[in-house]
Parts: sequence; structure tokens; C-alpha cells
Amino acid sequence: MLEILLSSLSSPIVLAFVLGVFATLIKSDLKFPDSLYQSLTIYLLFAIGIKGGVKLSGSSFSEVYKISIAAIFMSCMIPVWAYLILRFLAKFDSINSAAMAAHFGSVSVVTFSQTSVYLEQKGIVSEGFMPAMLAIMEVPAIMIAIFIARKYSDSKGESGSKIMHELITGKGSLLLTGGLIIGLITGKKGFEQVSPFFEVPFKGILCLFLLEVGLVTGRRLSDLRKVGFKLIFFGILIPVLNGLLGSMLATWAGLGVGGTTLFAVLCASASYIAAPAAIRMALPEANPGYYLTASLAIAFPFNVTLGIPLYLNFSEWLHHLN
Amino acid sequence: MLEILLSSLSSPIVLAFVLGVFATLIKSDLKFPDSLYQSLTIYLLFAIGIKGGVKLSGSSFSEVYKISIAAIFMSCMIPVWAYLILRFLAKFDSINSAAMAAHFGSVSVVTFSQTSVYLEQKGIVSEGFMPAMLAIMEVPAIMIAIFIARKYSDSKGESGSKIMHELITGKGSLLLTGGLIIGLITGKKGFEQVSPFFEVPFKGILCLFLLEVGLVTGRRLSDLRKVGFKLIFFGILIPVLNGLLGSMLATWAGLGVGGTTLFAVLCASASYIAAPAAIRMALPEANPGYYLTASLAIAFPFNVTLGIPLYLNFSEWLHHLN
Amino acid sequence: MLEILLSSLSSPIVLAFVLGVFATLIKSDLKFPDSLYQSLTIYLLFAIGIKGGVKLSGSSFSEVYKISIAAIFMSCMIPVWAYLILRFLAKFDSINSAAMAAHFGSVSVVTFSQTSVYLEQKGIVSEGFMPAMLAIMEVPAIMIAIFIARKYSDSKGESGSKIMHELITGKGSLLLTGGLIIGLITGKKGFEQVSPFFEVPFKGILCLFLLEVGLVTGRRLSDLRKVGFKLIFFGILIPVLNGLLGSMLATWAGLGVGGTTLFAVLCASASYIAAPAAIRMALPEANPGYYLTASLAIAFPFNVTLGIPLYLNFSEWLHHLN
Amino acid sequence: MKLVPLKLVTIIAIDALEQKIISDIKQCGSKGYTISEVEGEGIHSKHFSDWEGRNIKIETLVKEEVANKILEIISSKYFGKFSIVCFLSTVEVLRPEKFE
Amino acid sequence: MKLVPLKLVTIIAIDALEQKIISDIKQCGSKGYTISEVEGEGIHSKHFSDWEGRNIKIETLVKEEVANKILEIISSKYFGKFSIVCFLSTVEVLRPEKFE
Amino acid sequence: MKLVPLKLVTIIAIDALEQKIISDIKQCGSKGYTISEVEGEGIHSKHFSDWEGRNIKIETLVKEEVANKILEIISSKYFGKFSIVCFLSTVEVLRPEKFE
Ligand SMILES: Nc1ncnc2c1ncn2[C@@H]1O[C@H](COP(=O)(O)O)[C@@H](O)[C@H]1O
Ligand SMILES: Nc1ncnc2c1ncn2[C@@H]1O[C@H](COP(=O)(O)O)[C@@H](O)[C@H]1O
Ligand SMILES: Nc1ncnc2c1ncn2[C@@H]1O[C@H](COP(=O)(O)O)[C@@H](O)[C@H]1O
Ligand code: NA
Ligand code: NA
Ligand code: NA
Repeated sequence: MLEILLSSLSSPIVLAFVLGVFATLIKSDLKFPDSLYQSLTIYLLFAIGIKGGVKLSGSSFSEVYKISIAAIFMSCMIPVWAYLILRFLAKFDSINSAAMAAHFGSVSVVTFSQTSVYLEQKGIVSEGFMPAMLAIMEVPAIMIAIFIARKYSDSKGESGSKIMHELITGKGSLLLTGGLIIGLITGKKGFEQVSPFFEVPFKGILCLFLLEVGLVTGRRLSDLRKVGFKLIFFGILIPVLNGLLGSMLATWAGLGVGGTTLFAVLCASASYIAAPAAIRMALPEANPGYYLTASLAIAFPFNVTLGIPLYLNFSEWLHHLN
Repeated sequence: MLEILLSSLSSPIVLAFVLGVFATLIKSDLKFPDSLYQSLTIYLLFAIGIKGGVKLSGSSFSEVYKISIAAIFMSCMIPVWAYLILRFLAKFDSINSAAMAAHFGSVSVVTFSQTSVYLEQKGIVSEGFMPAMLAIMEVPAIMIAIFIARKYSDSKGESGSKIMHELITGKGSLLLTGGLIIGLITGKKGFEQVSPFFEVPFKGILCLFLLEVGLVTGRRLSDLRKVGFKLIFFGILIPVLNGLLGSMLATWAGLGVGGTTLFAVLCASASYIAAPAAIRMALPEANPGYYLTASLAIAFPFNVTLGIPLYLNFSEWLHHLN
Repeated sequence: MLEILLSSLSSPIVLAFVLGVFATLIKSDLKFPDSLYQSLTIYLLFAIGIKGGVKLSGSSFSEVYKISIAAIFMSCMIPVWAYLILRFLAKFDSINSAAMAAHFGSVSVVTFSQTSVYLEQKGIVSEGFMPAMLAIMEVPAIMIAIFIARKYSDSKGESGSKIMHELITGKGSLLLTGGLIIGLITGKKGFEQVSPFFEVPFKGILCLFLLEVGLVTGRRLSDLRKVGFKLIFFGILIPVLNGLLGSMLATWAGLGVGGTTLFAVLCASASYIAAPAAIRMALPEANPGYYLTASLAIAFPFNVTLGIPLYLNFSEWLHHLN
Repeated sequence: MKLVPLKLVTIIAIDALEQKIISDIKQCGSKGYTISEVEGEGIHSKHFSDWEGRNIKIETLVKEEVANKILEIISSKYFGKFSIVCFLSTVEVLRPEKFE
Repeated sequence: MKLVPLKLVTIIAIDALEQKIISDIKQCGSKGYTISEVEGEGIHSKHFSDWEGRNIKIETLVKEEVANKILEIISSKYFGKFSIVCFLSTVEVLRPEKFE
Repeated sequence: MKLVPLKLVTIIAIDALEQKIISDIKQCGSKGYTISEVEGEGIHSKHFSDWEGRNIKIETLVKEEVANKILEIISSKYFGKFSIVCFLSTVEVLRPEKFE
């Protein structure tokens, strides 16, 4: 396990995250300007969307439909069981359980990208249409978790249809889906014009972004002590559970090892772009000390270091079985 | 015509614009931070300038002088006839006519760049010194339009010499002209150092910028309904007129098909970086609901979809005649 | 000398600086958004760090230890003699002398990068571990100068240990040192992933940054007239002195001509990222009209135009002697 | 030049509420407002990033009756549930009709 | 610690007027000012981008006479033609001589 | 709806002082504050870039006693040495207990 940890830790992208956490811990004044954070987010979402669209344009419907069903299924079910686990096993209150369930059910763009880089480094090919799954899985889980919170507590944030509209038109979905469609239309040839900006420097820009993610995570670490062991335990358990289930479903859907690992990561990863914004509006009483900490300071570092290799090994094992 | 439209619509750059408009129409919260808009503007202007300068450094005076005269001529005349058309045919009041004339007379950096990309895709070469024409044509029309407004209305904004100073030292002229001179001095060899930043990712960055242009245009579309058919009609008529006249002049000046098309586009395009800023200062009474709408929501989308192919076909036909 | 000046002036990077100064002089409204300045700084520091770390990972201890000692020695001594010269020869008061000594003792990231580009253009190779010297030399001089100021005046800014903490955790050191360590760990292979972002466009981004440096320098030029000839004289004398001493030490330490020139430049250059921030906190009574002007408007342009060729020639001559 | 007293209502809240508060104050009769981006701390600790959201400050110049209506609506809709602070001061303006 | 009442003049206007307003208030006798970037809506609808310009808020602490002069100049030069709002409030400062 | 008068203390200073002033006002008993980024000019001329640092405006709503303590501490610790301006105004709030 230490070996795996060390190997992940030799990636400049992961190390940038560690540097960010470290900078916060030693109380450095390093700070990304807001607009740099926003610009990087726009770039990453749009670039992932457009690249995925280009690759999707080369895929047939028969390749894609099974895994799409699996993606929708997981999006709808993860928040349900995550809620049940958090509420009744972990004994969190219903609003915070639902808020965390929304985060675990949605997906992390950065974890997904880091996994692609990881697989590429290992020489493992993966289905090009996986970013389409990323786009599919971003929103539904958040909606369902909010629905649960409304039902089982007396929270009174925004109305349901308002939130639905906000999620679908939110910059996350819009850039991912919009990029996907642009990629689909222009195809490989049109993409060549813009690939020196959207593809070539992608990993380097991701590396810079992870420095910022690390800075924010570092601030959440102090919350870790407050919220205690329980959150850490469930913040790892739920991703692992989702990752393993995701592996199985993807294998069933006929993906290769690479695609299976990516799908597992989508299931395992917790959102920290779309979900926090939505929860802030919809469940204002929920405590970011729980949901942001679970997502940024627990699930994300776990997935990026130990999770990805775990899901990969499990996927390899499953494919070996078949 | 539908075919031409569809073919333009397969460019990722044009599609990014469409996505931006769409995002505004569905009331998405997607928003570019101000400083990203400003940074992209600085990049685009400086990159165009420096690339143009490098190419200009390989051109001889005899190649350039005729088209330069044409550029100055069109810069001075477009605002005059645009004013006359808008004032007496379209019956707009004099201040708004002059404000719109300033926009039609100046040039659009983004339309110019998109045309270069379009020609490149089609394998049509064009004279490298055309960005120098862009720099020449940015300012004079705005000055003349303001002069007209002062003469034929009782507008009392900034004094003339103040505005002249502001236009010439404005970031648009400064970055374009400064870049041109730097490109001229360093030449091809010096440029190699910086071309991986100023040339390679240019189209991708333009694509991102057009997403923002689309977002702003989308907000102007609601004005379209208010201002009505008249503005749409003249907002297309004037560019077409200028584009066709520009084609003829450029053919006379001895440019090839590519350069002729670029010059036509310079004449046809309406400014939305330099002109709005200048008009806001000089003619505060003018209504952005007219000038910004005409420039962003009418002339720009028309030029980028139907205009460019039209000017290209007309230029080809003219060269065929000769 | 004019020839040398003209040759430096054909670099797009230097010309961008000149354009920035010019823009300020003609009162252009060109302005970089704050966050662009901050983003470029983060990029440059991190990119230099990581590239240096990768190269350092290929160096042996025996190559590095002598020049490291030289770097620490110069960092500690430059502020001492700079203070003595400024205080007793130039007759500045003690607080301003110390503030300027801090700037002359620390290093300029931009001057260093420009020198690398300059050497590369001339085909002169240099030791890859030099960015590690940059990281070493950033902080100590500032500490010592502040210590001097506290001792010889009655300044009462922040406490010593607070400032020490701030300097070491400051974004300058953090990004440089953090980048170095990341580069060291990932080595050449890991760096390949991110080099299209951190290496390929580096010079172009530096060029854009120098436009901003020029804008700020331009504003300082008006201070030049106020502070007078004395500051200009000593603002050139001290860098030259440090540069020549640095050349000798580096030659003694066994560096090649390239590395010797880079070390000379580190000694000669004056800080304008870390030092101003630290001095503002630690010596609030010091006048930026002195320290910023000396660093930005005198030492920097001198070094970039005449200084670099001078140190290179001197280094070549020293190596010829040996 | 006759100066007339008016009320300046200042509302500090999380940015997520921007659209809602604006429509509230318009409904109460406000004819304009000015927004700035701020950061802050109160019962809730400081927000450090976009992840955690930001604060905005909304200022609107209105007549006393409108000010009272705004206070009533803001306090009944948001107090307790959301991070929000609201206060009133008296200022003097020219052209009072602009704000009515 | 003696607190002295002074006037705080607040001007909200389009950014294009920044330099002009600053030179106006200086001419009236203001010894300093503070500017922030804001957005807003009034008769004119909200500006959404750099294309449409932004608003700024200028605040200056001055004596009552100076405040009145500023109001007079601002209202005569800009009211009606430009997007501008201006108001006055009373605040208390230490060191009143700093603002004279 | 009972409105209660409170003091709004406004401090404009160079950004380098942010952390120190915040800890000062907390020590005096302030329960919250709001910060915005501003630019300005006074005795010192305008700062143009990050190199020269920026200004911040800190506002805190407090009871009169706390306001006086803050003024005392700010004036004794920073006046003269640092670029700083500080003033007081009276505003009215609901829920005064939130600020005590
Ligand atoms: N006493 C105060 N003075 C000034 N601003 C405050 C004060 N209390 C709270 N705020 C502002 O109101 C926001 C929300 O307050 P709270 O809900 O108490 O965290 C804070 O982030 C501050 O920006
Ligand atoms: N009633 C008001 N309260 C606060 N700010 C206002 C008000 N009316 C206008 N403003 C501000 O002044 C600017 C110009 O106003 P106007 O010319 O009415 O559009 C607006 O963009 C707002 O920032
Ligand atoms: N009379 C004034 N009115 C408003 N703000 C002021 C005034 N004087 C100074 N300031 C602000 O306080 C800062 C520091 O003031 P000073 O130390 O006088 O330069 C300035 O940069 C302004 O932002
Ligand atoms: Na998930
Ligand atoms: Na034109
Ligand atoms: Na030095």
C-alpha cells in the first residue's frame, strides 16, 4: 500500500495538491486570485467536454447505451444509499446526511482527469466517450439528495423546480454538455484547430489547479479534527463501496479495463464544483464543515492516492474473471 | 445559403459563440470573471499585433502602400455614409446614428481573426501584413463619427483632443501598434522564442473568448426585439455594403483573394472593443441598446456566419474577372 | 555599447518591457487586471521552480555544494555592503538604506529568466541547478537588511520572528522551493506530462509579464526625477559591483561560463516581488519612492540591457584566464 | 440645492441570495441599488474561496416607508436561516424624486 | 480622543468618469478619497460586462463647505447627462485636520 | 420590528494590516466585520499595483463602548506610522443582540 501511495506521489499533479495543503498548514500567504480559480474551472470543464465530444463522435450507439444506463442508475442510487448509511449507520442528522449524499453522488472533474492521466501513464487505453458519462452523472444525484432532504426534514430553501433549473443551466453542466456537443459536431478535424490550447497544456493546467484545490483542502483539515473519526471512516467507506459497485456495473456493460476504472472513479468521487454551490442554495442549513470536508479533505485525497489504484486493480481482476 | 451557414457552424470557434448565446438564453449562471475577459483581450490584441509585425517585416513598401491608402480611405468614409444611411434612410436620431457609425467604421479584431482561421482552413493564403491594416483602421472612424455627432447635435461629452488622445493611447491601438512594431523589430527569428505562446494556442484562446462574446451577445438579443426590424435590416445592409466596396478596393490595390477577403471583412466588421469605450465617454447620451446591439448581436453574427463566405465568394469572382 | 544595447533591444521580451514603459509615459489606459499579474507571478515562480528541480535531480552533490555556499555568502553579505554604501557614501537615512539593501540583496526572478533566454539564444549552456540558487538567495538578504534597520534606527514594524515566518512561507519562496522539490521528486519523466504548460510557452508568458513590469516601471520614472542622480548612480554601481563579485565567486566554485553569468545576475539583480511586500510590512516608514524606483526603474532596466552582456563578457574573460 | 433626507438600507449576505434580495427590494419599491463584493465574518467564519461562496453588500437609497418594508421582508424571509446582516442609515440627497 | 463630525460624500457613477470626478473633488478641496468597484441598477439597467462599462463608488471625507461645493459641481456637471448618484452622510472622525 | 442604534466603525488601511486590525477589533469586542478591496489616495499617492500594495476597507457594527475602544487602539497603534483612516457613523439595526 505504501508503494502505491509513493507511486501516486511521484506525479507532479498529485504533488501540487500536496504542496497546496502544506502551504495552508504552514500558514503561507499563497492565494489564488478568485478569477484564476474561476478561469481554470471554465477551462477544465470546457476542455473535458470538447475532448470527450470529439471522441464520442467516433463511437457508436451500441457501445454507449449500456454504460449510459449504468451511469443514470448509479447517479440515482448512490445518493439513496449514501443517505441511508450516513443517516442511520453514522447517525448524522437528515439535512447533513442529504447534503453529503449529494456530494458523494455527483462527480469530481479533477479526480476523473487525474485518473485519465494515471491510466495514460500506465499505457492503459480507455473508451473515449467516458467524459459523456461525467456529464450525465453530474446533476441527477444532487437533485435526488435535495428531494430526500425536503422530504425527511423541514428544510425550506429554494423551490425544487428553481433548483432543477439552476443545476441544469449551471456552469458545470453547461460547459461540459456544451463542450461535448461542440466536440461531437466539429469532430476530430475541427478540433485540431483548438487542440494546442484545449489538449496539449491540459495536464499542466490541471497541475496548477490542484495547487489551488490543495490550498482549500488544507483549510478544511482543521475541520477534520472537529468532526472526528466518524466522518473520516464513512468518507472513505462510501467512495470505496461506490467504486467497487461501479467497477462491476461497467464490466457488465462491456467496458475495457480503462473505461471500467474511469467509471468506478466517477461513482467513487465526490463533487466539489457543482454540489457545494447547489447545496448552499437548496439546503442553507447544511454545514459545510461536513459536506466540504467529506468531499475535499477525505474523499478526494483518498481517491487520488489509494482509490484509483484500488479501482484499477479490482477492474483488472474482474476482467480477468470474465 | 443554409449549406454555408452549416459549414461555418462546424467551426469550434463559431460554435463556442453559439454556446455562449444559448447559455444566456436559458439563463445559465455561466459568467466569465472580468479579469479573464480583460486578459484575453490583452492577449488577442498583442498576439495579433506581434504576428502581423513579423509578417510585415517581410513585406516591401510597394506591396503595402496602396492598400494602406485604401484602409485610410475606408476608415474615413464608412462613418460618413453609415451616418447618412442611419440618419436619413433609417431615421435614427443624430447621436445614435453617429454612435452606430463609429462602430461600423471601426473594426472587429475577433471577426478578423475568425476570417484568418477560416481562410487557413480552406487553404487560401493571404498577405501577412493585413494585421497592419487592422491597426490602421481601428481609430479614425471613431474620431470622425464623434466629430459628426458634435457637429449635428448638441452633445457635450469630452473635448475632441482629449478623446483623440484617449483613442490613440487606448489599449486597443497601443497593443496592436506596439505589437506590430515589436514584431517588425524582432522579425521571424526573435518571434520564434515567443510563438509557442502567441501563435500556437491562438485559435483555442479565440474559441474561449468567443464563448464570452456569445454570453454578452445573448443579453443584447432581448434588445433586438425592442429596437425592431429596422436595426436588424440596416445592421446587415451596412456591413454588406462596406464588405463589397472593400473587396473592390482591395482588388484594385492588388491583393490576392485571401487579402481581399480580409480587407472586406475589416470594412464590414463592427468594433466592439475600442468603439463602445470611446462612445461611452464621448457621446454619453447615445444608447447602448442601439450601438452595442447593432455591433454585437447583428453585424458580428451575420459576418461570422454568412458574411465571410459572401465576401470570399465576391472576392474570388472579382479576381476571376481580372 | 550601443551595439549591445541594440542587440538586447531586439528581444521581444525586452521590447515588451519598453512598450509598457512607453504606454505609461503617453498615459495610455492600458492596465493589467490585478489577478492577471498575480496569476502570471504564480505561473512564473512555480514553472521556474519545477524546471529547476527537474534539472537539479540530474546533478550530483559535489557539483552543487560550492556554489550553494557562495550563494548563501552573497545573500548575507550584499545587504551589508549595500547598506554601508547607501548609508555612508550616498548618505541616505538608515531606514531607506536598509530597505534598498534588502532589494539589492534579494533576487529578481524576471532578470534571471531573461538571462536564461539570452544565454540560450547565444547557444551558451548553463548548469541546470541554477534555479535552486535563485530559491536559496531570495530570502536571507531581506532578513538581514531588516535586522540592520531595526538595529540602527528606531523602526517598529512587525516582530522579527513574524517577518521571518512570513518570508519563508511567502508565496515567492513557497512556489520556488515547492516547485523545486516537486521537480526533484518527479524528475524528467514526470515533468514530461506538464512541460507543455510549464516549459513550452514560458518565454511568451514572460514576454507578457514584462509588459506589465514596464507599465509599473513607467510610473516610477517620474520618481526618478525627484530622487535625482544620486539614486541612479548607486542603483547602477551596486548591481555592477555585485555582479562582478558574483562572477568571481562562481568561477571559483567551478561553474561554466553560462552558470557564472547566471550567478552574477542573481547577485546583481534587485528583487521586486518578495522584497517590496516584506519591506512594506517590516519597515512601513521606508519610502517606496526609493526602494521600488531603485529596483524597478534603475537596476532592472540596466541589468536587462547592459548588465547581462557585461556579466557575460566578464565571465568569459575570467574563464579565459583560468 | 436642497438636500432631502433619505434612508440608505445596507444588506450584507451570501452571494447566493443576490437575485432574491434584488427582487425583494424592487417589490418593496426600491428604484435602484448598488452591489459590491465583500468578504466577512460573523457567526459564520470567513469564507475562503468560491467553494464556500462569497458575500455581497447591497445598498439601496429609499424613502423611509420603503426602508421599513424592506427590513420587514428581509428579516422575515432570511433571518435565522441565512447568513445575512441588514442596517439602516440616514443620508441626504439632491433630486429625491429619482428615488421614489 | 475627541470625535469631530465631518461629511462623507458618496458618489456612484460609471467608471468612465473616474478621472474627471477625482479632479473635481480635489478642486473643491478634498484631501483624499477611496474608490471601490461596484455594480448597480437605477434608471439604467445593470451593466453586465466591460463592454457596457462598470460603476465605481467614490467616497470622500470632507468639511461641510467642501461637501456642498462638491454636490454643486457634481450636480451641475453630470446630473441628467450621466449615470450618477450622489449623497451625503455625517460621520465622526479623529484627527479632523487630516481632512482639511 | 424595533430598530436600535449601533455604531458602524469604518477603517481604511493598507492591506498589509488586514490580519492585525481584525485581531484588534475582535479583542475590543467586535463580533463580526465586512471587508472590501478599495483603492485610494490621501497623504500618500494612489497605489497602482500589487507591487505597491492595496487598500482595504473594514467595517464593523458594534456598540458605542466597543467603537470607542476600537478607535483608541487603532489611533494609538497605527496613526502616524501607517496609511490609515478611521471613522464612525450611527446606523440602526434589528436584532441588536447579534452584535454584542
Ligand atoms: N458586526 C458586524 N459588522 C459588520 N459586518 C458583519 C457583522 N456581523 C456580520 N457581518 C457580515 O455579515 C455576514 C454574515 O454574518 P453572519 O451570518 O453573522 O456570519 C458576515 O460574513 C459579515 O460580512
Ligand atoms: N436608489 C438607489 N440606491 C442605490 N444606488 C443607486 C440607486 N439608484 C441608482 N443607484 C446607483 O447609481 C447608478 C446609476 O444610476 P442610474 O443613472 O439611475 O442608472 C446605478 O447603476 C446604481 O449603482
Ligand atoms: N479624505 C478622505 N476621504 C476618503 N478616504 C480617504 C481620505 N483620506 C484618505 N483616505 C483613504 O485612506 C487611505 C490612506 O490615507 P493616507 O494615509 O492619507 O494616504 C487612502 O489611500 C484613502 O483610501
Ligand atoms: Na460519485
Ligand atoms: Na468596419
Ligand atoms: Na541581488
